[in-house]
Order: sequence, then structure tokens, then C-alpha cells
Amino acid sequence: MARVGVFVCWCGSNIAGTVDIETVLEAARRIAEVVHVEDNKYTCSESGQQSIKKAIKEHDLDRVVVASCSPLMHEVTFRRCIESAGLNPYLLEMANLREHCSWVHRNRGEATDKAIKLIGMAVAKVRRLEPLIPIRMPVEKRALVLGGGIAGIQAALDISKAGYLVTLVERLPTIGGHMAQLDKTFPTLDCSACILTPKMGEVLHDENIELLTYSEVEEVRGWVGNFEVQIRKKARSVDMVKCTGCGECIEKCPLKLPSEWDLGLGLRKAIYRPFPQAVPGVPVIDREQCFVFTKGKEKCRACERACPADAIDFEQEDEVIKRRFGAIVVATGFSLFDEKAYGEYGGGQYKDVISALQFERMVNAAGPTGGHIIKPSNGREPRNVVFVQCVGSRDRAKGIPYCSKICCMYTAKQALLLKEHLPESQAYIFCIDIRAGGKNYEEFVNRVQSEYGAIYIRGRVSRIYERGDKLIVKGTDTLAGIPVEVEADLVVLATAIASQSDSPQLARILRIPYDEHGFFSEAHPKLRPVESVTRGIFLAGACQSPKDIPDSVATAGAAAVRVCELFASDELALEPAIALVDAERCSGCLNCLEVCPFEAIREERVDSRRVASVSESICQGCGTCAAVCRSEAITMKGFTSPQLYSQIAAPFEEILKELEVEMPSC
Amino acid sequence: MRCLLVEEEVHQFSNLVKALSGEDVSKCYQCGKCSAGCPIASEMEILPNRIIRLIQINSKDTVLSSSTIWLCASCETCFTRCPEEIDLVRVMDVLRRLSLEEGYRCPEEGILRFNRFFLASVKNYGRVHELGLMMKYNLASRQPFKDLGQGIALFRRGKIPLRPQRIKGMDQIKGIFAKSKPFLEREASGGGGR
Amino acid sequence: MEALRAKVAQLLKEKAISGFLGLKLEHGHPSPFLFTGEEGLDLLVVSDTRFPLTKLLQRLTSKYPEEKFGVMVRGCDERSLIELHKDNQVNLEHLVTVGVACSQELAQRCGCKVPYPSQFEVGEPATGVEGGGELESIEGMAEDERFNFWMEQFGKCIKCYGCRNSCPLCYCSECTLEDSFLVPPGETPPKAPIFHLIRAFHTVGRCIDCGLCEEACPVGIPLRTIYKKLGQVVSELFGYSPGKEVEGRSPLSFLGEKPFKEQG
Amino acid sequence: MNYRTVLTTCVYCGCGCGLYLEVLDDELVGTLPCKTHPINEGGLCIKGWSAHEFVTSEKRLRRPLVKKDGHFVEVDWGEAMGRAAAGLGKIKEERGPQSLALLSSAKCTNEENFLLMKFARGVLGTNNIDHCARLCHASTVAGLAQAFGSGAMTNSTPEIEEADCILVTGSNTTEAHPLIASRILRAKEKGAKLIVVDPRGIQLSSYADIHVRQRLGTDVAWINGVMNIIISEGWHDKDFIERRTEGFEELEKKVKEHTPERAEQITGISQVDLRRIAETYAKAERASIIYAMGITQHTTGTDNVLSLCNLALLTGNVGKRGSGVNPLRGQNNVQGACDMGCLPNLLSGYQSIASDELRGKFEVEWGVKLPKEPGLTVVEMMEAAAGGRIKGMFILGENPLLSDPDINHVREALQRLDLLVVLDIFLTETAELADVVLPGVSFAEKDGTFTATDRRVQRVRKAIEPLGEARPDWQIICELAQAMGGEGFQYKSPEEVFGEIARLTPIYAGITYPRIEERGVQWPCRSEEDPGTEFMHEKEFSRGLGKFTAVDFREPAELADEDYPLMLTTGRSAFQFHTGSLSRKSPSLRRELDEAYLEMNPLDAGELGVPEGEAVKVSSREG
Repeated sequence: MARVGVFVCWCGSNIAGTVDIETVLEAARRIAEVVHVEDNKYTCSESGQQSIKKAIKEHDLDRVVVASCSPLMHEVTFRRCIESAGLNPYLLEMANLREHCSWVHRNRGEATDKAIKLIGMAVAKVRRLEPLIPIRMPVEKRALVLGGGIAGIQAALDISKAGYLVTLVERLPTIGGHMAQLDKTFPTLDCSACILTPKMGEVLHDENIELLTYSEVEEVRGWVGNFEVQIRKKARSVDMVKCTGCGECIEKCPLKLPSEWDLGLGLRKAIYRPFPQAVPGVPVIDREQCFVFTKGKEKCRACERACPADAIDFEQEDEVIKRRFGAIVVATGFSLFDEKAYGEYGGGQYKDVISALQFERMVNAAGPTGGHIIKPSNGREPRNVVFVQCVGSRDRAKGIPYCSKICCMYTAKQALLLKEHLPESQAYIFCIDIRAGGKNYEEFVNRVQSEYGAIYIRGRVSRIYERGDKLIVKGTDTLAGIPVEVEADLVVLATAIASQSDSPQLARILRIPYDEHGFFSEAHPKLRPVESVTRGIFLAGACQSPKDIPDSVATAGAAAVRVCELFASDELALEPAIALVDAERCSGCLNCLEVCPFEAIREERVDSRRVASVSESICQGCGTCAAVCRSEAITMKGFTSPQLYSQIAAPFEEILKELEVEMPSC
Repeated sequence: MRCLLVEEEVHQFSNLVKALSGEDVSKCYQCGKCSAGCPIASEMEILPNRIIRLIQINSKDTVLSSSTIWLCASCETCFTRCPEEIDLVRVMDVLRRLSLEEGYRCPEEGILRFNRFFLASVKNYGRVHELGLMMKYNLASRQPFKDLGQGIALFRRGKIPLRPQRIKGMDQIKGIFAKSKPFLEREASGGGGR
Repeated sequence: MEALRAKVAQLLKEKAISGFLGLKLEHGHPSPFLFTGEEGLDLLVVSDTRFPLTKLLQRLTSKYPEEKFGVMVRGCDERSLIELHKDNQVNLEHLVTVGVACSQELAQRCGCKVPYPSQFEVGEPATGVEGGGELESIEGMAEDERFNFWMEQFGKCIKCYGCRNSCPLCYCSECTLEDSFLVPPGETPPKAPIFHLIRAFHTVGRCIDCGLCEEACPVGIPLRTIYKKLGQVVSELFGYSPGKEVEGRSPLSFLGEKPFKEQG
Repeated sequence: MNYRTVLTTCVYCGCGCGLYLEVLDDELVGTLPCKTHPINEGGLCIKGWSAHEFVTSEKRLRRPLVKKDGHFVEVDWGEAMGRAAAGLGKIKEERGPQSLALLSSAKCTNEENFLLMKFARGVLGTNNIDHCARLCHASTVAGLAQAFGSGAMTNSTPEIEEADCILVTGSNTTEAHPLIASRILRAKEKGAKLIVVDPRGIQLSSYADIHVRQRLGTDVAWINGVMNIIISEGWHDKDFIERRTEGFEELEKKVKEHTPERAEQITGISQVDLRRIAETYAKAERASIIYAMGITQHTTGTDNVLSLCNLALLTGNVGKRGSGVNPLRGQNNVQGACDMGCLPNLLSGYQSIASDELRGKFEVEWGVKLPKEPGLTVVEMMEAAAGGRIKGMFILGENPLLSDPDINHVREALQRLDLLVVLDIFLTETAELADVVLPGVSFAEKDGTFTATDRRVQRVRKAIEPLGEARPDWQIICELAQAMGGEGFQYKSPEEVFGEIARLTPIYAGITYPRIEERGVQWPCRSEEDPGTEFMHEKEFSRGLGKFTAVDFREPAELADEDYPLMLTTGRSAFQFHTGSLSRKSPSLRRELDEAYLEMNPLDAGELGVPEGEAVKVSSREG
């Protein structure tokens, strides 16, 4: 016989407001094997926990049911609590009277009934629980940071400074990310490159950081504390060691191609460095374009001849390296919404309709126009410039439903820069709302209107079309209630922030969840904002949701702290409530292997029989495998069939008895 | 202009529109793209986005007596542009019907009259007899010679037949009209008389 | 029949297979037998008597995983092999199937939609039988009536486990039906309806509608009708018909295309 | 590598289902139902499906055992056989043949039973041979023989579904004879009326048109009551009574006294229900009575059987296809063991030992003199052993310690013996008391025949070699007989033994192994041309006319009183069989049910404060 204590929480009025606590207590006392029942206004409070501990001692309880909120909130709290009173922490069951009951019901009587049933179910299960002991695993104290944008750079530097080794993987030839493409940053108008490049350099020279650019993660196996990662270093065709970064090779390359870095506004060579301050400064050969690769080995080779260091290596091959990591920070950033979806804005056809990032490159002194704002169609200076916000954002029909968060601010900044560069110009900004929540943000927008004379028109643009060498922008001023048209020389579209198009593939490799828009999901939006559901994998920057630079840096720092926390101990305690395969029962169909979202199940042989086996350190205890196992060979510790069945049966006991009467009896 | 805080429930009108059109106007966040794209917007006293807004705030009288709902040409630009995929054309249809049913005065007599002649022609022949329609309408609007030149040009090229021609499936046409009889009758009798 | 014997003799002679699992006519009754040489092949028969040969085959293949076996297959046997293959219980690459088309009479008796395998050596393809047998009439019942009907049917059960024992797709070493927590042991009839519902759920996504369960039922419970209904549901919801193709897995044995996508 | 299936007959109950033993590489690996078998047609009960499991049990006896200083020691065959032969011989010599007794086995083959009978009478010179049928259906044999002239099921199993009214009483058919129950359910689905008279609610009663519960031990009363109604309503078959029966007047007189009122009073069955039973049964075209030990295991067992016969004769419901009186015999070969003359007063084929002519036939064939006086029954044997009159016993495959009434008495009796020889496949509770234990083999390791409850003689076929040093029981009996100087025990095969059975047993005369190869043959089968008998007494009864026997109701020998306020009635479970010697060695069956249990009326249980699943102590006047 178990000795169960039931602790009913009022949660202030959250539960007590809808559930009649007295009735619940009375009913709980009548449940078999329940020897102690009490209520607390806030069971999670220090005094509430003290009273649980006291009751365990006084009534010699060996099982505890806390009837309060979701275990997501306080299971850890109460486990710790009963553990300190000498019980195994896994002999706890929570009945969720709040989210599952009081918050979703209005009728007091019904809610009370349900609360009683929920407690009955919890008691039924707790009676059958068995003590569990966490699994202990050693920790590999080396972190992998994916993505070399500002978030990845910051995370790498922070972890390194705490004394741990870091490998930073970036898929482009240089780190820096989108921040390196920007001119100034809002609202302080710092030069983006000026504040970023020192950090890039720091990464390059940090002894704790291994920098792998032009590289991608191909496979991740293992678990928190022991990830085994396979990384492909793509052939750069230039020897990283020999190259001095002099740039002679680039000079001599005869091929001129549109530059991705400048979003097509400028040109680069087949051997190139995306921008002058690129880190590392070693150029890379675009093998898809270079004559040596497209036309034949003996063709061209101008760069090779030009290189004083003999660093060009056409024969170089991709290198696949394997590393073990204890933790992974994902900072793979974002991509921009493609404005081609908007046929009414020209769908990318009008040369003088550009994206905000193109504008950014144009206004950047290191950009293709050397910092001059021009009409791409004829190179002249524009006078009337129309900025269109929410291109893709807040558009369920053509784009994405969410707000991209940073466009209001960067549009204001660009309007300001426009006026600084071309004092004669006039900025028109079509916006829906101005969302300027942030330190000094609202003031900045005000300044752009009052000091820089930008005209804000509240309304969305319906159409842009060419008339002569002008662009007609049709919109409505919804405040004035009249349609408006602006004759523009240049139109800048504030395109939305989207997830990286290949984020689902990466999520699959990492075994982490992502949301419907392709952003990686955090474990808890409020309390675990930089952790993924998979232990040991953390999120930083805009791969999780649209973020501005300070937010990205802040989350990177937070993720780094999480990594350091993990590395601070030599061993990890893993959740013991995981799947266990009974090899005797296993029929080897391996359907479990197919469905395991964490790839925690592998095939094994037991006396030539094929059976499934669970890697206890990878298993997250999700139970999917147990659900598909027809042989019932998989047991979920802490959720065994008898435990769950008795929990399910508990509220139906009376009904079952009634049914039995109806059934043919013998 | 009376709006918002009326004695009825504030969602009453929007709920009615939703029930009749299937469109949820509460999704509108007033970006104005509908109005921006509307080819007739310049003729409108109240822009389409404001019609939606007025529905949101229960301003029924203003909406149902506005000319906007009659000026709308159902070109669907607004629907095509709307980021929330609200079908304004359906909404406008419903508003016109409500306006008639509840006896609001139509500020655009001509449009209403044209619609009636058009329907009558369809009812009789299963299709529009352009010449008859034109003549009737122009007579009724007391501008008998309007469009005369263009009409003659079209007539010469055989585009406008002198006599009305009936289509084959008249029984089906009759069925359609029989189905909508209650509404048409109410409409003809002048509705609720507000 | 001669064609079958010749084919098997040849397979054995060429050592393409180490044994052929078929039916042997002995003591006036056809029964399963593993033919390993030409000797006794004259007793190899095709008859309208069906045994779960593919189930018996599993015992051979699990004892001799490296050997190649031949097996006589009807349409249903072939479907069961395909499902067994998907669940790693047999390896089609280690099997040589020799097809037999069922007689029209047998097809009729079984209510079989496809009474022949993809290839066959013996018989003429009979016309498939459409319609769900008893299913329509049971579906036509009012809910109460239907409940009572099934309760009465399940009440006849003598818990012989014949349905499970005959099922070619039931291969678990320990059966959920024997989980004393779910089905109290030692009771006849087993507590209705849990016994039969567990079995029904376990057929979802793999039952190939061979009807051997119903054939084995001494008290004539129309088990197949339940499994047919579930099969229909799976087919409608997921477009999956067990045993139809070697490719593709049962919808209940994999996660969706985007396994990590959060709902909503 | 070899895999084959061997057609044989199920070893559990009397249904006689055909099954295949699956043999993979000469090991028994499974059981399959025979799809084309006349009895089970592809179905089996759980026992059948797991019939192979006990065969290879770890607990099987693999070497002969001899008790030395109170402990068993494994010995070779020579020593064990020598000890048994010498021991038996010594007792015979010193105390005379009448101090020896033998128990035969309803689990063994006909051949083995016949040989044991021959050994007892021809070699040991005693008629003290009996078997467990005494305890179950002796009253059937007696009753049916008295009424019809033949003590067996009148119809065949497949015929059951041709009946249009089935009266089941004293048989929990779904549990005890599952594959016969399936026929009853099928008949019901075809439209037959089902009447269940049973003190308990059983699975069949949920499907019954009429289900009544009689007070325990009041069967004669309700049957008489029913007959009273039939006669007074004139529903009886006057023509049949006239042509085919005798003793009606006597019956009529007796039955008149048993008014429905009185029957209701005694049995607790309402008059309305009695009337419904009477009408339904009497008016049916083909009514069949199915009963088992609920009728026979009473002090009034024979009366009960006779009453049922009366009821059938009264309405002309016998001697027709699907219609008759059908005792369901328990053991797989209890019918055969009876047929083979393992009875103290009868030779094989129910030929009286007392008859000089019949006995003479055997004496000629065997070349020995046979004792004439009838021997002791099981119960008498135990009495005699306890009293020191029986000194030596040979028990073939039976477990009287568990199967006989009063375990303490039996233990005492067996312990008093000078020599107990047990031939079994397990060390049963009885074998543990033995001095010599000879390891026999299971049905899977030998050839022979079983006779099912519907008189169907069917083949048992060897599937695997005997385990360890175990030997087929028939060989052991022959060797023992020869060791004791017996002549005529040099058989090469069971088939040869069967030939002798056929020669000496008229009802088996026409049966040969080739004839029963496929579907068995039902006795009586008097010649090679005789196709056997599906249903009996068609034109005339075995005894000529059917005989009514007026029976009075008598209360059971023991009734509930203040000291012993509850009545206990025994029953069967589908998951175990008989004393469990076999079925309790089967994992599948043990998983279902591993120990006996007792069911109580919830009202009684409530009064006694016994909760569900509680252990209770039961005591009776006997202990």
C-alpha cells in the first residue's frame, strides 16, 4: 500500500476562483491509499513547499500528488522539494487544475468535478510510479556555433572568453553576416562596419576559436554533452595558409560577375572576396564561373600566375571533418522576403524599385556606388524617394502574417541617410503603423519627420508603375481618406524578414523543432527563450524570430551563458523518464526507429534477432516509439502502460462498473 | 454621424455582414491598400477601407446610405490586393442588398434604375437587349440622345440587334427568377421604408 | 498443379531455394509442408484450403535467415508478405514466391477483391468480389443496435486466440491481448469489447483482409468486418492499402513529412 | 532442415478435434487446426492451440524412477521393470490376484487401454480394473444402457447444428467442450431454440431463449415436472411411445405425482418457465439434449440420466438426425477407455465378463483363463487399499489423488500399498507416492487411436521421437506383461493391437486404420462394409425397445445445514483441463489461469464479507 499525500493549490484565485477547494479536499480524502490531504494558497511558495516537506515527514508519505498548475511550470520545483524531504523526485505526479481545469471552465460545479477526477487520475498513476535515477554523462567542453553573423560572432566570443573551445562555422567565405552589409545602424547611426569588424578580427585571432568559413554542417549525431558533428569544408581553391591576402589574383581575374554581396548592384570577379574587410581575407574561387572549371584545366589560370605566394590551388577538394561538441549554438540568421511576389510593385522588373538592403549597399561607402544614392536605371540622383513599408510583412495573402519588427526603424534611418546624402531630396514613407518600441527609437522616428522632413503616409501602396522615367506610386492616405499618388524617382521596398529557406533541413539535422514560418522554436517563449527543446542546442539571433542587432547580441550572450553553464560541470544529469526496449518482446519491425524524431533508436542484434535499442542519452522521452510499438516492447519510464492505464481508467471506474453489468457475463 | 456607441451590441452590424457574406471584417487592420487600388476611389465620398472600418464600429446607417456601395464596380482589385484576403466585393454586394431591403434611399438613382432595366431585360429574354436597355434607361434618365452616335456606329456593324433575341434555356432563367422572387418583390415594394 | 510441381522441382534442383513451403495432401487433408527435394513433390497440391503459410514461413526464415525459401502464395499471401517485409519480419529478397490464383468459388467464399497474386503459375484469375460483405448491413444499423450486435458477437468469444494465431501479420513474441492489465486473464468471454478492440487496433494499417481470422473463429464472430471498416478508414484518410505495394510504409509507422513542425 | 505437420487428434477434451502438430527439425514448434476436419472445421480452443506446449515441458519424466529410502532415484529400464514385475508378481503369488488393482487412463490410446485390460485380466488374473470414467460418466453408461441399451452419445457432433431445439443442462459447454459449444451457437444462429437449465449463469445462458436456474441437485424434479406438463397437455409422441418404447404407464403414473407446483417448490424454477421448457422441447421437430457432469456427478446421477432419457423417449426425440440424448464425455479418450473394457465388469465393447460365451471368446484368442467375478471399481479399490485388501496397484496415466473424491482418503489408501507402479509422463501428485515410476510418452510421440465423445474413432500419430528414455506406453505395458510371463504381447505396432481389438469387439469390428485415416469412423461399425453410425437407435434401440424408468426425486446425499450452510458445485474452465497434469505445464494456459478459484453469489459473499479476489478456506463434512 502506498502512502499518498495530495496537495491542492488555490493558485490564489486562479484555481480557487472556479474550483470549490473544500469539495475537492473532501473527495481526495476518500481516494484509496491517500493518507494526507491539504490545501495551500500558493503551493509553489516557500511556505507551501515547507508544508509538503513537513507532511512527508509527519505522515510518512511515499508518494506525492500536487494538484496545481502545468508540470511545465513547477514539476522541477516540486521534484526538488520532495527530494529534499528524502523522497525520490520521480515519485511525484501533478494534477493540472489550472490550465486543464479552472482556466478553461466557467461552471463551478463541473470544474470541481473535473478537478476531483484529475486528482483521482494523478493518484492512480502515482501509486504505480517507481523511483527513477538520472543518467549521468560526461561533457565534451567544446561548443559549436553555427552562423557567423553578429549573433554567432558574439556567442563564440563570449564562450571563448569563459575559457571554452569554440568552433564557428559559416557557410559564406566570410563572417559578418547581414550586419556587414549595412551602412549605419539605428538609432545611434554608428557605422555598422566600424563596430562589427573589430569583433570579426577578434574571432580570427582568438586562440580558443576555430573558424571554419565556407563550411557547412552535414550531420549531427549524439546528444547533449556529446554531439558528434560532421562538417564539410568546401574547397576554397586558395590555400588559407599560403595566401597573404594581397589581392593580386582578384586584380588579374578577367571575369566580371554580379556580386551577391551587393545584391546585384555591383560586380565581382570569379576569384573574389565579398567585401574589403572580409574575415578571413583569403579570396575564394567561384568554381561555377571560373574558366578553369567551366572551360578546361588549361584555360585562363590568370590568378595562379598572378599569385606571389603560390596559394592558388585548383585541385583542392572538399574536406569533411568530424568534431565532438558538448553544446551547439544555432545562429544561422535570416533571409529577406523576395519582393518579386508583388506584381503590383513591378515584381522586381523596375530598375528603380529596389530593396532596402540594396539601398543599404548603395548608401554604404564600401558599396558598389561608393556611397552615392542613384537611380539604378540612369545613374542620376533621385529627388523624390518613396519608401514602402510592410512589403511581405503583415500580409497573409502574399507574404507572411507577422511583423518583421525592424523595418519601421531601418526605413526611418534610410530616410534620414537619404536626406544627409542628398539634401535636395524628399522622402515619402508609406507605412501602416510605426512600430518604434526600443530605447530611443520613437525619438529617432520623430526626428526623421521633424528635422529631415520625411512625409509619412498612413496607407499601403496599391500599385507602382512607370510613367516616362518616373515611377507612379499609388496609395491611399487613410488618415485623410483620399487616394494619393506620388511621382517618385526611386522606390525602396522594406522587404520582410523571413527564415533561411533551408532552415527545415538544418532543423532535421539538429533534431530541433521549427515553427510554421521556418524559425526555430524555443523551449519556452518566456522562460527558456534561447534554448531549443533538444537539450544542449541553443538559439541566438534572427534564426528564431526577426530581431534587431541589440536583440541578436543579447540572445547570443544569453545562449553563451547557457553553454557555459553546461560546461561548468564535468557530468550531466539526464532525464531518466525515457524509453526502454524489452528485447525479449521486441519483434524487430523497427517502426520505432522510423518515427523517433531524435534518432535515438538504433538496430541491434540479440542472438541473430533484429531488435530495437534506445540510446538513453539521446532519448527525450517523447513516447512516439511506444505509441507505434504493437508488441508493447517499449516502456516509457515514468509512463509505463500500467501507470497510464490506471490513470486513464480512474475517472471511468463507475462507468466501467456499469458497463460490466450490461455485458454478457458468465 | 452616429456611430460606435449605439444601443445595440457593437458587433451587430459586422456580425450581420459576416453572416451574409462570409467575410470577417475584423481582420482588417486598415492598411488602405484596397482604397489605394480602387479605380473608382476618386469618385467615392467614403473610401472602401473606411466602409470596412465603419462596419467594424457598427455605423450601419452611414454605410448603407453611402454612395460608395453603389459606385463599386466589382472589379475585385481590392480583393486581389488585400493582405488579409477579405473579399470586399462580396461585402459590397451584401451591403447593397441590405440597403435595398431595409429601404435606404439610394443616392445614385441612375445606377439603381439601370440595374432594374438590366434585370428586366434578362428576365424577359434571358439576355440583355442592348438597344432596349439603352433606350429605356436614357428615356428614364431624361437624356434620350445620350450615346446616340456610338449606338449608331455599333448598330451599323451589326453589334446591336434591332429586336430582342430570346435564349434557349428560358425555363432555367424563370427558375432563377422564381427563386429570387421574395427578394425582388420586397425590393420592388420599396422595402422596409426607412 | 503439374506446372506448380515442375516449377518447384526446378527451383529446388537449381538450388535457387533450399525448401518450398506449400501444401501436402496427406491423410486426405491438405496441410503445410516444407518440400526440400524432389521426393514427395507428387503430394504437393493446390486446394481451396488456406493456411497462414506466410506466418509459418517466418518461423523458418527466422531460424534460417540466410537460406532462400520458396513459398506458395495466393493474392492474400502475397499481400501479407509485402507487409511483413515492411516490418522486417521477412526479407523478400530471400524469398521466391510461386503464385496460385484462387478458384472462383474460393474467391467468392473469401469475398476477395484480388484473388490472385501479381504473378502466378497455377489457375486462372478469378473475378474479384466487391463489397464489404456484412459491413454494409452493420453500418446500416442504428448506433444502439450496432453496439448490441457487437456485444452479442463478442460475448460468444471463447478466447481461443485463433484469430491472432492465424493472422499472418501477428508476429509479436508477446501479445498485447495477453497483457493482464488490459485483458483480465482466464475469463470467457474475455471482457467485451476490449479484447477485440485491441486486436482491431493492432490490425490498423497492416490487415490485408485475408479473412483467416474469421475462418479460425469457432464461434463465427464477423471479425473481418471490423478490420475491413478500419481498413477503409485508413484508405480514406491516408490513401494506404496494406499489402498493395512494396514501397511506402503504413501511415501509422512514420511521422509526417515535416517531423519537427510545430502545430498551429 | 525439415518442416512438416502431423495430423493427429487433440489430447484434451472429448470433442475430438483434428489438429496438426508442427514439427521443425524434429522439434515440436506449434499447433494448427485441421481446416477440413469434420469436428472442428478449422477452429480450436485455446487448449488445442497450445496442445504442443506441455509435450516438451522441462518437467517431463525422461528416465524411470525407483523410490529408495523414501527418495526417487533415476534408474535404467531394466531395474525399474524388474522391480515392478517382481513386486507385482510377489503380491499376486502371496496374496492372490484379487489383491492387485489397475487404473487405466482416459488420456491413453484405445490400444493401450486394451493392452492394460488384457494385462490385468490375462496376466495378473484380476478384474480389478477401472478408470476415471467411474467418476464422471459411469451414471451415463448405466442410465443410457438401461434406457437405450448403449451408453454413449446418441448423435454426432456435427449434427448438433441440425437440431431445432437444444436443451443444455449440467454442461458449461463453452468452457468444457468449446468446439461443441460452437455447434450449439451455430444451431442457435440457424434458428434453433436454446434452453439452458443450469444453477449458474454460463456463457451459453446469455444466448438462451430460456435460461432457468434449478436448485442444486433437483434435476429429477424439474424433468418430472416438465414431463407432467407435456403429458397433461398431450404434447407427447404417442405413436413413438407405442411403437418404440416400453414402461410408459409406469412413468405416467409416477410423473402425475410430480405436479408443476411441486416441481417449482423443489427446484425453484417457476411453473411458467417449466411450461415454456415443456412446450419448446416437446413441440420441436428435432430436439437434442446435451448434458455433462452437472447431471452425472450426483448421488442421483443415474436417476438424472434416466429422467433425461424419459424426456427424450416421451417426445420421440431420439433416433433421429440431430435429435437425441448426448452426454459430453470429458476426457479425450474416456469413451475409448470404456469401450476397451477398462471396467471391472465389462470386456471391450461392453461385453459382460460374467458371460461365459463372451469371456470364452477372449480366452480362446488370448490362450488364458480369465477371472469371471466382476472386479472392484475405483472407489472400491481405494476402500480396499485403505482396508489392506489391495496390496499392489498399477496406475496408467491417471491422477486419482486429485481426480477422486476425498484426497485424504486416497492418499492414505495409496500409502498403505506394498507396491504402487505409476506409468505417466509427469511426476503427478499420485506418482509421487509410487515406488516405481515408468516414463511414458505423450500423444505426440506415439501412434494409436482415440474415441471421441461422439463415438468417433480417430488416429493419433507420432510427430516426434520420445523424449529422453521415455517409451510409448503400449510398449511398456507389453514389456511388463512379458516380464511377468505374459504370452501374446509381441506386437509390432499399435495397428496390430487394433486388429485384435476389432476381432474381439463387435462394435469396432469393421474399423481398421486405413478406414479411419481421413475422418474417423463412428462405432457401432460391425463390418468392413458398415459405414459406422452417425446417430444411434434409428430403427430400433440397441436393447430393442426404449425403456421408460419411473424415477422419484431424491434429495442429494448431503444438504446444506447450519454447520455447512453453503453448497459447492464444481465446474470447468476453458483454460485448464481436468487435474491440470498436462494443461498446467502449458505456459499459454498457465498465463490465463494458474490456480483453481471459487465463485460465490455476490449476496453470500457480501454476507460473509468476502471481497473479490480474496482467498477463502472451504471445508466440508469430508474435510
